[in-house]
Amino acid sequence: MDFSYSEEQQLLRDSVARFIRQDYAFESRQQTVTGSQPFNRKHWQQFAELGWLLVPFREEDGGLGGSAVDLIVVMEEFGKGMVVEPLLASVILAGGLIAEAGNESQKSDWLTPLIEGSLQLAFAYTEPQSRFDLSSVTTTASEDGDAFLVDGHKTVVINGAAADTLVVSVRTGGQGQEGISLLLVDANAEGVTRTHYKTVDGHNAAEIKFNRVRVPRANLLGTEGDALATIEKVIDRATLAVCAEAVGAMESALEKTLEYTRTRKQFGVSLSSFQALQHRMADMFIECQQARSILMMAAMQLDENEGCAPRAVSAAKSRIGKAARKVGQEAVQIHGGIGVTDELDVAHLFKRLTSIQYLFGSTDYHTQRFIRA
Amino acid sequence: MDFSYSEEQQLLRDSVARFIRQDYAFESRQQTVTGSQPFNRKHWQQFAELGWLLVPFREEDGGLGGSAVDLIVVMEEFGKGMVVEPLLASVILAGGLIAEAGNESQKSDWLTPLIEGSLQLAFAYTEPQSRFDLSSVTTTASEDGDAFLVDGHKTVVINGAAADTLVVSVRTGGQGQEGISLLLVDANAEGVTRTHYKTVDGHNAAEIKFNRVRVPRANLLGTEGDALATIEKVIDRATLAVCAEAVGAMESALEKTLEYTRTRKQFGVSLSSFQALQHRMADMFIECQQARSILMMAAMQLDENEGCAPRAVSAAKSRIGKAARKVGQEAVQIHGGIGVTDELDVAHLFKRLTSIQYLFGSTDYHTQRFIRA
Amino acid sequence: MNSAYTPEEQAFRSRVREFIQQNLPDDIRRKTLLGMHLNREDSVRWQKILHKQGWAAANWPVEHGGTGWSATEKNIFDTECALAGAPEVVPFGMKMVAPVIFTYGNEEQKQRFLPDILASNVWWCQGYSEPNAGSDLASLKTTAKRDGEHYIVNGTKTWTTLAQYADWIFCLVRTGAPEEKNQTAISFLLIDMKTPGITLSPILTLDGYREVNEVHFDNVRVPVENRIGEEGKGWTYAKVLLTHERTNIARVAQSRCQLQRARDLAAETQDGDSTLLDNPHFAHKLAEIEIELLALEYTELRTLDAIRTGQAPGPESSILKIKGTEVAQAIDELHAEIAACQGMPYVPWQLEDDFDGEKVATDNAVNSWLRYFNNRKSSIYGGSNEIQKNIICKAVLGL
Amino acid sequence: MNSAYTPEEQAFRSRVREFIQQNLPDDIRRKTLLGMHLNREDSVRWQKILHKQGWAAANWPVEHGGTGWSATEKNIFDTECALAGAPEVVPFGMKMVAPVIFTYGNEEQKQRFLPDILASNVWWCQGYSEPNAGSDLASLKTTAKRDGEHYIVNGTKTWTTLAQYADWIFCLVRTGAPEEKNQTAISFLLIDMKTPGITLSPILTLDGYREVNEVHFDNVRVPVENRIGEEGKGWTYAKVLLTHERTNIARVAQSRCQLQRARDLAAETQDGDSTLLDNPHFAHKLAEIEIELLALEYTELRTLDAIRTGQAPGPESSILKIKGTEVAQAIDELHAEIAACQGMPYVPWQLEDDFDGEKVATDNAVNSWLRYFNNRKSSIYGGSNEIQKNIICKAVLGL
Repeated sequence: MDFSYSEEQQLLRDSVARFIRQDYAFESRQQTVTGSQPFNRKHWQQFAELGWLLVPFREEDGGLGGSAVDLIVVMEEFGKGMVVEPLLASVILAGGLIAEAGNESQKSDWLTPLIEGSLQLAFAYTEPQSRFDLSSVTTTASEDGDAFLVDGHKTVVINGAAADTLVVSVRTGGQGQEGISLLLVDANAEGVTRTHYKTVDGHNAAEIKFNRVRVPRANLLGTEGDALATIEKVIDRATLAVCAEAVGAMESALEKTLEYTRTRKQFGVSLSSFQALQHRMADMFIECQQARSILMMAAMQLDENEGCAPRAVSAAKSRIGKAARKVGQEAVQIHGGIGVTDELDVAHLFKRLTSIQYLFGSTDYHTQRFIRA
Repeated sequence: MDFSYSEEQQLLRDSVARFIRQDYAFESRQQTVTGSQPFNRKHWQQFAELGWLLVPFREEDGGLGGSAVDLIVVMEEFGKGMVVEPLLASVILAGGLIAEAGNESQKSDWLTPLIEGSLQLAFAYTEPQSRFDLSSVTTTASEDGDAFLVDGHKTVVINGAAADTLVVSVRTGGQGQEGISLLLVDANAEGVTRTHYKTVDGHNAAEIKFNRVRVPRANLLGTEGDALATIEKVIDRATLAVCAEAVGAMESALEKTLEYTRTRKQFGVSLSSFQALQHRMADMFIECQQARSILMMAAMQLDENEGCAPRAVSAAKSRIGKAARKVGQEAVQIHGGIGVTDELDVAHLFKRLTSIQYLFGSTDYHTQRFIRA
Repeated sequence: MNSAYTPEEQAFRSRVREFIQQNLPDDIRRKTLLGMHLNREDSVRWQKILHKQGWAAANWPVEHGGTGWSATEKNIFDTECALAGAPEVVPFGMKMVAPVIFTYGNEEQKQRFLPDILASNVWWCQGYSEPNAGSDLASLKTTAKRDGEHYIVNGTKTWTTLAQYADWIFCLVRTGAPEEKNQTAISFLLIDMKTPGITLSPILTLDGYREVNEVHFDNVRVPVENRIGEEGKGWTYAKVLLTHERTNIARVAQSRCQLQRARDLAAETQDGDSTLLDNPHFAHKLAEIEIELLALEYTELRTLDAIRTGQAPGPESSILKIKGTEVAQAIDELHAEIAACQGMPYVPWQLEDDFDGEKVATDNAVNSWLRYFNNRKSSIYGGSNEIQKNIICKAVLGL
Repeated sequence: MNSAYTPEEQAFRSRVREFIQQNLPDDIRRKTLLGMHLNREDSVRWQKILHKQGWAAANWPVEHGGTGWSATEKNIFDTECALAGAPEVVPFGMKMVAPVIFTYGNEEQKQRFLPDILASNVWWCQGYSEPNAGSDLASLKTTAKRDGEHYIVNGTKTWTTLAQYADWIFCLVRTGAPEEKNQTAISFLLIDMKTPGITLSPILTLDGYREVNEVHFDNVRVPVENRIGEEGKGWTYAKVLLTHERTNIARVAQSRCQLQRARDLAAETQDGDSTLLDNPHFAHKLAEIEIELLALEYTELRTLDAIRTGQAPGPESSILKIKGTEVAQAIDELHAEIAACQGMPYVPWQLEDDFDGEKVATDNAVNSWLRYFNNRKSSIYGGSNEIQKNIICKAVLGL
């Protein structure tokens, strides 16, 4: 048993932490968020150069090994900095699906430029009615010669504004868990309509509608009708990734709250001297520690014992969702008035922590999945 | 709209409060609880003389009017004193069933001596499997000429040790909600076996087994097979009564906790000066106030709008159960070591508050009943 | 003890209900029910409708054009407004400065200011808080130096809600020495926002809305006749009115309305093979909040009854504030949960009446997260819940 | 990072598991799983079985007959014991006084006391706390006055667990002046409980059990040779060992075992038309506790790993204490809820092996409420959870 990071992991962590400290100050992050671009493409190039885009992939796919522990090393630091560049959406999710289900030709067409930093992907899978149900797919792909014709509506597609290619979950037949397939679709193809926006936590996203979009059969990822297991597996990894992000964001929120109460005076003494606030910050600390513990549990289970992944990931998401809610709300409340303004980083940590509570399934959803798993 | 007690209610409250103060000190209560008698019969005579046994009954049944508000006036003070004499079990529950469903002859045979204080009753309805389901009755009453033969097992029958006559819920046919009847059974009849004990909160109770117990048909309360609605109605009133008892017990627990922290010193200052404890006591206070509000709501609904009784009572029981748990646990925790000893009244308030959480349906049960109602 | 309203109260409720039904504009109702921020025009339009009916000033005495309603009648009015989706009165003029003027102002001031407040011709904002003061109002730094028939005002006020709409601001300013006690050093001034030297810096709340501002005063000349009452007594005037007349703190009816909306939305929201309202755990959470709200409603009614029988409301209003915000925030979270990821798009413009693009998610979903974010303020503003607990400890529990 | 045990550790786990399975008496297992109080005979019997195997003293060095186990091995041993229903070591002799004796005692004391502790021939109890001191140990009042080759001890100790079984008591006593600092005024004495002048007053816990006592000392003569180490240094000795060697604070395995029992019992408990385990809200609560426990297990493993790599466990153990008791108490409440009103009968005697009457409810039901009541102590004793939070604030958060 060993709970420490390897030397490589420590170097990776230091490298990401240095980037956040030096190049990702809150003010410049906000410029990106409020700007007209989906994200800062210079940063993306840095990610590519620093090798971070390799982290999620196995060595045979040109990556660094792709362990779950490697993943949480990066994502935790991203959480502290509230990074909006789409490592999660483009690389871990969409790239992960290609790595998992793609053939060699597909990997060289899409994975290689992705890892080099020259291609943006997004995974278009949620629909207005689907909530957290991955098998609720009404977007259809009907055969038309050596191609599919895609019709449907995908909602809140993260990185949907920036993506060059979309991985789209479609129904090629069947019902429920059967008949779901994955297609690689050119984001600028005829019949694709995208409505861009930023999310409340500063990521780029889009509503995407498909109207008789023609997709060559060669763009089918994996076996037709059999994609649900692949999707679940990749979503589980993405879920772990946002869990790690939340752990980073929570520790940052706690640290800033401690710092604020130490310096802020009220009625002539520092806020940190009020015992009622002290005990609440102790509770926040305990939440952070319990969140970190269950994150490590889930990461190790994913690497060592894939069969337990759904149960481990749902345990982590449930517990971390609870912690994210409490720590986020308390950080804002203890900051008082300044905590509910757009100018304070803590307000944005709170918003990101809220998104993470719901991304890939809410706290209650994962508790219920844990019961079934 | 008027939230104040009438003059009569204020006199009643003062009379009960005086009794608790003068005759029901904690030490003497404990002598009763640990003694061999089911309860203190002298107190019961006092109740009769002071007219408290009349409170739950309508005027036409020889009572004082029997409003729900009258009931909570008495029970709240009983809660403060942790009274173990069986007003609830004997008078409100069993007496209430006779008042509700009995004919004139039954009322004069059982209600009159009950009100005079010379008769003890108990309602035997829960069975080992029944949990909170009032329709889960497996005790059978089969016809045998002009009598019934009763067989079955009733569990945790409060006042079962002291009762002279038992009101027993039996199945005379049917399934589920149909076919349930009520019989008046001599507690010392042949075939009745009672195992006595005290409950954790000091009340007397018994396990009662019925083996071919012969009960004359004249002892059938109300219409054969049709008793469930009567039982539900009377249990709703009893539920309101324990809610009121809980409100009294919580306010007593809060008051004792405030007093303790004011006088108890730690590290050279009084416990009450620690802000973390102060805010927790403020939370206890808020719980008490919310509990009192919903108690008043439910009492008024019972008196004014009987159709809403199940929903109102379940709302009150759910909310008060939550408050009882929190206030009871916090009172013990804030007292520290002394709070978990048998010699402290607060420990016994905590135990009674625990019982009330479960009596007539747990907090969760009533939340779920509220959803259905 | 009984919970029945008198026949007169019931008739009053019917009249209010009917009036709102017939006179509340649909667009305002929609915005209010969604929990959107209303703009100046929306608020004024509804307030003028009420004014025409004579119902603009629920908390004013009849002599100044108020309704003269009892606490119970005010509660009935607030309840019916909330349930029907009518907006609340913007409090700064009507509820905050007006009582100071009609209580402590001179005759000339009453005639000059009150009619325009009553008719909603003038928008007021509040200048109490200052930067770095938090819940601690004692350390006021904005100064007003006498210069003949004027005060020269310098300093900064903050958390000034909707100052961008305001024609006038009422301010607490220091006319005494810095070391002097507030009880003798603070004066209450009314300042025209068009006076040279006043500038605004917007502060966005975390939902991206310009809800509050910093108001900077740089040698702003204010006629002495704009001072209310005596110089140096402003602290006392403000204090008296701060603890007074805090109606509808618990916001029971607003919460009831939003809870019903949550139930309706959950019933339409697919969750696995069924709806979210059929999810037993969700239904349990919803029921617990509904029960808490029911208890809160009766806590409020108990307080009203105490007022009716002549007992001061006192620190019990701290319970209403704490529980009122807790329940409202819990309901906001239910709405956020119903929307789930559909609440993530930041597209507040699509909620506006004049939006004609394609909507990316339902208005409910889009606004639910913004509302959840924004309403975190409710347990902070107006005396944070921590301060309310301190009040309970000190004033009720004697700790 | 990996969560795998080494092959040696896995082999060790198998050996422990097998040993317990073959040697743990059924009656003791039943009592432990029920959460009953064990009597002296029960505890000693199991401890002697362990002693025969050489496993009596997990926390002693090998030279004194201890196992020499690593922190991980101790954790494995504790885990397997808990899961199998083996009782915990009674700590007063083995874990509390013995380390003081082998660390600070002289050779004669080691030979005189340690073998009987190891073999469980002698029952010890602890005399630290005094009436009216609470979590504040600083105000020790029990005095020991020197009289030739004896100390004359006067005073009262309290919260002395199972003193009614004890042959010996170890005490902190004041040998210095009342105003002197603890660091120089307190000595550590071992006292034979049969010495004239010692009397006990039982204190019942709220489940009606004689768990603790007051121990009164009235001119009790204690030979000077029974003092450990130097006069006036007792406070230091006790402090060092109080913070040291607190293993199994989180009680993860005990909680896991009780949670599994709760699941099994809920699956057998009728609830309406189905079982309690099928009640979605109950299942949700149970799952949340299970997840919390899983997190706690890894928090504990992280601490073990820190010990392994030479970092001191430090104040993180406060988290283990807080969360450990919270989880355990939550599981106790699940058991109380499963039993519901079947837990109301106060009939603890029916749980004893020699009871031959008719049982009024299942043993599980009868004991569940008693256990819930009794275990409220766990967040109070051994440094209350409030004290633990103070430690976190001071030592970790720097507040």
